[in-house]
Amino acid sequence: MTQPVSPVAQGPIRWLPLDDLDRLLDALRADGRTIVGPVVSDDAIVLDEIASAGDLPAGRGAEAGPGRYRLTDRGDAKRFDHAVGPMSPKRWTFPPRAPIRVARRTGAGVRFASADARPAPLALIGVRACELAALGIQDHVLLDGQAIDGDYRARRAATFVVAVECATPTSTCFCTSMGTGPEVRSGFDVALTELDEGYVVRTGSPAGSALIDSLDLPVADPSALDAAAVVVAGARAAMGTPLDMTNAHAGLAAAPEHPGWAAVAERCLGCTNCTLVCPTCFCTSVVQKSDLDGTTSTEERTWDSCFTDGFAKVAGGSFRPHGTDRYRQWLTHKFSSWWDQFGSSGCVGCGRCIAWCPVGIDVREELAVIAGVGPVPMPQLRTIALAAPASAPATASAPATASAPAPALGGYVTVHVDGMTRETADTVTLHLRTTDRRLLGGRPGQFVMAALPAFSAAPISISRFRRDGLDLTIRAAGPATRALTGLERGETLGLRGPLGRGWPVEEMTGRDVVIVAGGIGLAPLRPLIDICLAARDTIGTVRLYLGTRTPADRLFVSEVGALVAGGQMDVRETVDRAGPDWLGRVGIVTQLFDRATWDGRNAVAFICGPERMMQATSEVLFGRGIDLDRTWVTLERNMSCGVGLCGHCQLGRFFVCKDGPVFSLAELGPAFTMEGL
Amino acid sequence: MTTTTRRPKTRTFEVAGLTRVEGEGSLRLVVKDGEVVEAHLGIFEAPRYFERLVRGRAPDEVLDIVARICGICPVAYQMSAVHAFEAAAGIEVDPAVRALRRLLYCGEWIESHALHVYFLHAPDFLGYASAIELARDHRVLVERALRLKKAGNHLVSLVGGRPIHPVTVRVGGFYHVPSRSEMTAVRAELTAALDLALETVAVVEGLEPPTFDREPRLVSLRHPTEYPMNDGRIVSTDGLDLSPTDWEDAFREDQVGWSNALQARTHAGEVYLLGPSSRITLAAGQLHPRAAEALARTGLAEEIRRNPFRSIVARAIELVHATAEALDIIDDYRPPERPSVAWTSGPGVGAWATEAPRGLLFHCYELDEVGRVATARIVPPTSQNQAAIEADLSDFAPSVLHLPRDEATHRFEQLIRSYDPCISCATHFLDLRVETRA
Amino acid sequence: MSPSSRRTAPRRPRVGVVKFASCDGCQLTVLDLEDDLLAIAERFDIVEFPEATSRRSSGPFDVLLVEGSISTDEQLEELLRLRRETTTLVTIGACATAGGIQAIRNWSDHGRWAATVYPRPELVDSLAFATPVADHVVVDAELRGCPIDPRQLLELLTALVVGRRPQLPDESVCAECKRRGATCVVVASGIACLGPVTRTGCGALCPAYGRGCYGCFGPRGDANVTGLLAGAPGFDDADVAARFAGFTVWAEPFRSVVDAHGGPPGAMPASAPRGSEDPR
Amino acid sequence: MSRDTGIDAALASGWFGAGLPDATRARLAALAELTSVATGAVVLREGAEVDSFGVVVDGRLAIRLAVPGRTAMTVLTVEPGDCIGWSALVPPHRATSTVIATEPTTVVTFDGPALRTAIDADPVLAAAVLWRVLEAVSRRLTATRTQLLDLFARADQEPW
Repeated sequence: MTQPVSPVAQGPIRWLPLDDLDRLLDALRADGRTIVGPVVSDDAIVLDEIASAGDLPAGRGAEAGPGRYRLTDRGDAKRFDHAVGPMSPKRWTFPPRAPIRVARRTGAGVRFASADARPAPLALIGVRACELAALGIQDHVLLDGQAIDGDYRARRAATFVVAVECATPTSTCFCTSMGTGPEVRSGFDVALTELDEGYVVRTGSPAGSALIDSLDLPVADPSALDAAAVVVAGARAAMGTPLDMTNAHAGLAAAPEHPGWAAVAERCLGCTNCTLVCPTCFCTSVVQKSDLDGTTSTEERTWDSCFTDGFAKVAGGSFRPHGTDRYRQWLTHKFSSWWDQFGSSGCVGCGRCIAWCPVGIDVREELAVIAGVGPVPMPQLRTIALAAPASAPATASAPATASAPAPALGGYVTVHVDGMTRETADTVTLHLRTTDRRLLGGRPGQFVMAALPAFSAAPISISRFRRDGLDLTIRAAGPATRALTGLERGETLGLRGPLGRGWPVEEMTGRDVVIVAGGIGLAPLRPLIDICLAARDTIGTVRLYLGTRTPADRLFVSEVGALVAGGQMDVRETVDRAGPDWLGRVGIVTQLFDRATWDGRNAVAFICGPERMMQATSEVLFGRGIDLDRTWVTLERNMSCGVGLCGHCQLGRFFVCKDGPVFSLAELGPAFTMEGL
Repeated sequence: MTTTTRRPKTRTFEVAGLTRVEGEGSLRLVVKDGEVVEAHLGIFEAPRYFERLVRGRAPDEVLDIVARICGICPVAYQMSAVHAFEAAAGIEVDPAVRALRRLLYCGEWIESHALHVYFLHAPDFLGYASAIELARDHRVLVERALRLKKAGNHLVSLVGGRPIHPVTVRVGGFYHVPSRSEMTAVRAELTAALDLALETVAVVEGLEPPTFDREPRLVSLRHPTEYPMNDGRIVSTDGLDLSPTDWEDAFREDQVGWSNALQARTHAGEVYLLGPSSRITLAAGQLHPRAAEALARTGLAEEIRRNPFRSIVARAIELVHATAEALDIIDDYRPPERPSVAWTSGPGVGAWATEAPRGLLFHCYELDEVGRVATARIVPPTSQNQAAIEADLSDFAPSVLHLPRDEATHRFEQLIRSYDPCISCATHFLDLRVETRA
Repeated sequence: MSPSSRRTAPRRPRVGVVKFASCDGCQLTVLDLEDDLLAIAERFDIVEFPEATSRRSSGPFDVLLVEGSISTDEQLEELLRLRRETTTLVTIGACATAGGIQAIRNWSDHGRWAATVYPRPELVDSLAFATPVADHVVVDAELRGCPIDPRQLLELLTALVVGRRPQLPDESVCAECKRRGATCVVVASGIACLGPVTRTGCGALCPAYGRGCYGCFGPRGDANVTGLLAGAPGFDDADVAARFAGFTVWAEPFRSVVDAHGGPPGAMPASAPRGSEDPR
Repeated sequence: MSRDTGIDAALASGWFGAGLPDATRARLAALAELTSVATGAVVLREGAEVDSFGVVVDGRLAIRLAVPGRTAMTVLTVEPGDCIGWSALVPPHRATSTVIATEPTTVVTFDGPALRTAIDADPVLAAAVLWRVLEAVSRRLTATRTQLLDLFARADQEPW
C-alpha cells in the first residue's frame, strides 16, 4: 500500500480539527482496516488496537533516559505529543511469532506447505519519522534481497501508514544524527502535524490522497502551516547538535579488538532487550511445533537475538561464546556491516535500545569510545558466474542450466530416496530422485536445507549431481541428522535449495587445481571433482589431498581408489592415526604437500574441512604460491533460513548462507582467523 | 459387631504408600479379637519446614513462599496468609478486590474438586485404578472431568496468571487485575462448566457408598451472606462460634509417634472434621441457589453429614456453587480503582482462617519491628482432620472385617480418600509444635 | 528414531512420575494438560504415578519424571534405585533441578536448625542439605520452573515421542517479555526484576502482571548477576539476599549472590556460612 | 667414487639433502651407505639404543607407539626426503618410537657415532645438518599438536 513518494506531499495540504480525528479513523475502518495506535498501558505508551480517538493518550507524554522511561502528564488535549515507546510498527509488520510452514507425514510421504499470512488490512496511526525509516530498512532487507519474506510482504502490503510529526523528542532520541528525522519526508500514506486545535494533513501516496479527499477537508491556512513548521523545527532543536556518525562504519570494522568491548560486556546483561525493541532488527529463529506423534509440524518464525546463547551455535559450540563477542556483533552489525550488506546504517536513532536497556547502556557512548578509528579497505564480494564450464560433462556434474534465484522461505520440494550408501559407521549417502529443475540446476558447493516433519531442517551440502537427482552425504550427529540417515528406499524428505554461492568452477579453466578435503569436507568437493574429471582437457594438473581421522572414517573409498588408479589426477591420502593394518600414510593433511616442489602460481585451490584445518592448509598453499584470491574455502555456520533473512549465520559483513558458504580468503580477510566474529 | 473364632486373633491391614492422595502417607490398622486396637494414618512426606522458612521474610514474599506448601491448593495458602497480614496491618481492601479473591478461590475449588471427584475418588466407586483407565470405558466421563478442571484452571489463571502458584496476590490487593473484556471472555466456558458441574452431581449421587453411619463433629467457617471462603466465623455442629483470628482459643495440637504430623483436637480433646461435608452441613443456607437446588434434589444433605463416603456428593454440590458464583462475580465485575492499597509494614500479629477445598486453613504470623515475620503458625485442614479420620477408620473397620484382606484394605483406602487428604500440606507441622514450645 | 522405525509402531514408552520433597505442583501439571492428557496416555504407558493411579511399578522406566529435592537418606537410596531402572531421567521443577525453596535451610547449621524445629530431633530423618537430583545422579533432561510450564512439558513429551531434542531455549525472561509485548517493569517502573538473569519458560508471567520476576526458572547460562546488581534499579543491599533467596536459591550464581549478602533471611549459620560449601 | 655419487644423488633427490650446500652434501655422502629395508622390517625399536641416522630415499616407514593392552598405533609415516633416527644425534640416543617399513624402502644411513664425530669436528657441517634436523623435528611437533586437536572428531553436541 505504502509506495515510495517524493518528499513533496501529493495534493493540497489540509486541515483536520482536533475533534474530527475520528472522521479519519472511521474512514479507515470503513476501508475494513484494523487501526493500531498509541495507548497508555502499564506505565508506558504502547501500540495497540484502538476503537476511537478517545483511546489515544491525550495529554500524556513520556520522558526517557538510559534505562529509564516515565509517563508524564501535560493535561492538554494533544494525542501524539510524546516520544516513541517500547513498541514499534515492527510488531505488526514483522510479528514476534508467525507460522511460516506446515509439514505433514502422510501415507504418500512427507508434504510441505508454506503458511503465508493473509493479514487483515491494517492502519498504523502516529508513526514517527524514525519509524518510517525503520520500515524502509526492513523493506529493503526482507523484500529487495535474493529471497523474499512472504509473510512480511503480505503484511506490509496490507498496511496503511498515518505518520505524525514528532513534537517532543526525549533525551534518548538521535534521529538527527542518523539523518532519519524528525521531519516526516516519505514512506507514509498520510502525515499529520498536531497543533493545539487540530492537524495539518499531508498525503504521501495515491491511497492517502484518495482517503483524505473522501473527507473533503478544508485547505490548511498559512498560519497553520507556519505553526506546523515551528513544531518540527522545535523537535530538531530539542535534540541539540547531531553526532558525527561518519566514522562509525569504518571505525567499528577496524576495531574488533578494542578494549571498549570488554568494558561494555561487563555491564551488558545479554538480556536481548535492545535487539527486540529495535525497529530494524530482523533476526529470527524457526521453532518446530509438532504434534504428539510427529506426523504434523508447524514451523514458526520467532524473534531471536544475537545476544542469546543459542544464536551462533553450530556443531561443537558457539561462534560467539563471550558477551564481548555478542555485544560487538550487535553494535558492529547495526552501525557498520549493515552498510556493507544493505547500503545503509541499521540504526534510525529512535533511542529505544538506550531507554529499554535495564542497565542503561547508551550506544552513542559506546560508539564514541570504540569507533574513533580510521577506515579500512573493504574488498568487494566476487560475483560468481552461475553457468558451469561450457565443457559440462554428460555424466555426473552440474548441468549447464543457470540455477534459479534462491526460493522464498516457504519452498520445500519433496524428493524420494532411491537408495542409500553407508559410507562409515555414522555417515550415509542418500541417493535422491527429483525432477525439480531448481535442485537439478544447482552447482558444486551449494547446499540444501533437508527437512523431516517435527525436526529442525539441517543444512547439507550436495555431494553429487545426477541427471535425475542428487546425492546428500550426511553424518548422524544430532536428532535431525540421525533421522535423515535413518531414511530408507522409497521414503521422502523435503529439500529447500540449492542455497548459497557454490565453488567458482570457471576459475579452474586453464589453471592447475588443488583440492584439499578434511573428513566429511570431501562431500561438498565431490561434485567439483566430478567436473575436473569431465572437463579434464580444459584444466591443468589436478592435485587431490585427502585427510581423515582414521581409516574407518574415509568417505567414498572405492571412488577414491578409482581416482588413484585412473591417474587423471594426483591423489594423496592420509589419516590422523591408524592401527598396524593401515599401510597408507599417517599424519596431518598438510604433510601431503608441505614439502612438495610443485609451483602454485598458476593454481586455484578449493579447501573444505574444519576451520582450523583450512587455516593451516591455506598457509602452506600460500607458501606454494597460491594467492588468497585463488584460495577458496567453504564455511560452516549456524545456517537456518538459508537465504539471508534470519541473521544466524552472519560472519562480519556476510551472511554465510547466501554470500557463501564458499568464500575466497581475500574476501574473508581477518574474519577467517578472528575468534568470536 | 460379632467375631467368629475361625478368624485369627490379630489381623493387620497396611498400605505402605497411599495412592491417589496428594503427597506421601501410609495406613496401619490393627484388629485384635475384632476390636480395632490401632488405626494410624501415617505421614512420611519429607519435612520442608515452612514456618521456619518464612522467618525474616516480608509479607509479600511470604505469600509466594507459602503457596509452595501445596501445588493443589496454593490459592488457599495465599488467601489465609494475605488476610492474616491484612488483619495485622488493619488493611481494608477494595470491594472489587474482595470479589476477585473469591473468584480466585472459586477457580481453585473447581480445579481441586474436579480433580478429586473424578481422578482420585470416583475410580474407587467404579472399580478402576485411575481416571486414565476409567477413560477407556467411560471417555465422556473423563473428558467432562478434564473440561471442568480446565475451566477452574482458567479462572485461577485469569486472576492469578497461572493455575499453579499464581503470581498476582499481594498484601493490600493484587499486582494486576483482569480487564472487563478478559473476564467476559471466560463466561462461555464457565456457563458450560456449570452444566458439567450439575451433570457431575447427577453422576456421583448415583455412586453407591459403603454403609457407614456416624454422628461427627463438623467445623467450618460461616458467613451471614456468603458461602464460606475468605470470610466468616468459625462454627461447629456443637455450637462453637468464634472469630477466624481466634482458632487457637478452641483448638490445640498433639504430637503422635507414628506420624510426621501433629493432630488437632478441641481443647476438650475431641476430634473434628473439616471440608465440603462440614461446609454444606453448617452453611447450606448460603449455597448459591443453583447449588442449593441441586442439593435439595439429591435429598442427601443428611447422608452427606453422617456418611463420609458421600463427601464426593458434597464436592459436586460445591462444584455447582463455585461455577455459579464465579459467573455472578464475572457479571458484576468492575475493575477496582487501584489494584492494591498502599500500606506500611510494621510490628504486629495477624491471624486468619479461610476455607481451602479440603477445609479450614489457619495461619498466624508475628511480625517484628520492621514488619518481617518473626514466627509463623500454619494449621492445614489435613492435620486437623487426621485424628477424625483415624477415629472414623476405627468405627468403620468392623463393618468390613468379614471381607478378604485386599477388599477390606481397599475399603479403608477409599475411606481415607473421601477426606481428600492433602499430605504435602501436612508435612511441615512438626516445627510449629516447636514454635509453641520454644 | 528414524521415520521408518517410527512407522513400525514401537512399544509404548514406559513412563513413571515420582516425587521427593516437593509440593506436587509439577506432577499436577501433567494432569493439567487437559487437552492432551488422554492422547498422552495413549502414546505413553504410564506405569507409575501414585498421585493419579493405584497401579504401581518399580520399573524399568523408559522415561521417569522426577519431582522434588533430595532431603532424606531414604529419598537418596530410592533415587539411586530409580536411576538404575531408568533410561531417560527428567527432573521436573525447581525442587528437582535446583533444590527448591527448602534449600534455604542449607545456609543453616542443620543440628541447630533441627533442634529448634523438633521436640525429638532423633526421630527426624533429614539430610543436612536439600539438594537437586543432579547432585546425586545423572540427569538426562530438565524442566525448570516453580511450577514447570505446561507448554514446555508438552514440548518435552512430544520430543520424546518423535526422538528429537526438546526446544527449551536458554534465553532470558526478557526475550519472552518483549515478544509478548509486556512493558519492562525495570525501565518503566524502577522495579527490581530478575528477568535479565533468569531462564525463560514461564512466558514472562510476572513482568506481564506488573511485578518483577522472582527467578523461579533459575539462572540462565551466562547470567550476569554482577552487572544486574551494579546497573539495574530496585536492588538495594538490604534486600538483595531476599530477592535471590527464592525457589532456585541453591543454583549458581544465585547461591553466590546470597552468600555475598550474608545468606538468606532467617538463616542460623554455624560458625562458618554454609552456603558455598559442597552439600555432600 | 661412484658409490658416493650414487648416494649423493639419492640425498639430493629429497627434501633433506636438496636443501644442503653441495660440498656439505658430498661430505655427508662419504659418511653414508645406501640400505634397503624390506616391508615389515623394524628399523628402530622404541627404547633401544639408536646407532644410526637415516634419510628416506623411497618407500615408506611408519612411526609406531605401542600401548600395553592396545594394538600399536601408527602416529606418523615418514615419506621420501624426510629423516629418521634423529635420536642418534640427541642424547640419550634412545629411540622414542618404533620405526617399521610398510613397503620396500631405501634409506641413506649414517653411523650415529661417526656422524656425531664429524659434526663435532666440522662446525659448517654441524650447522647445515642440525638446522635440517631441527626443522624436521619442529615439523613433527607441529603435526603432533594438530593431531592432538583431533579436528575431524565429531562434536559432542550438534544443533541438527
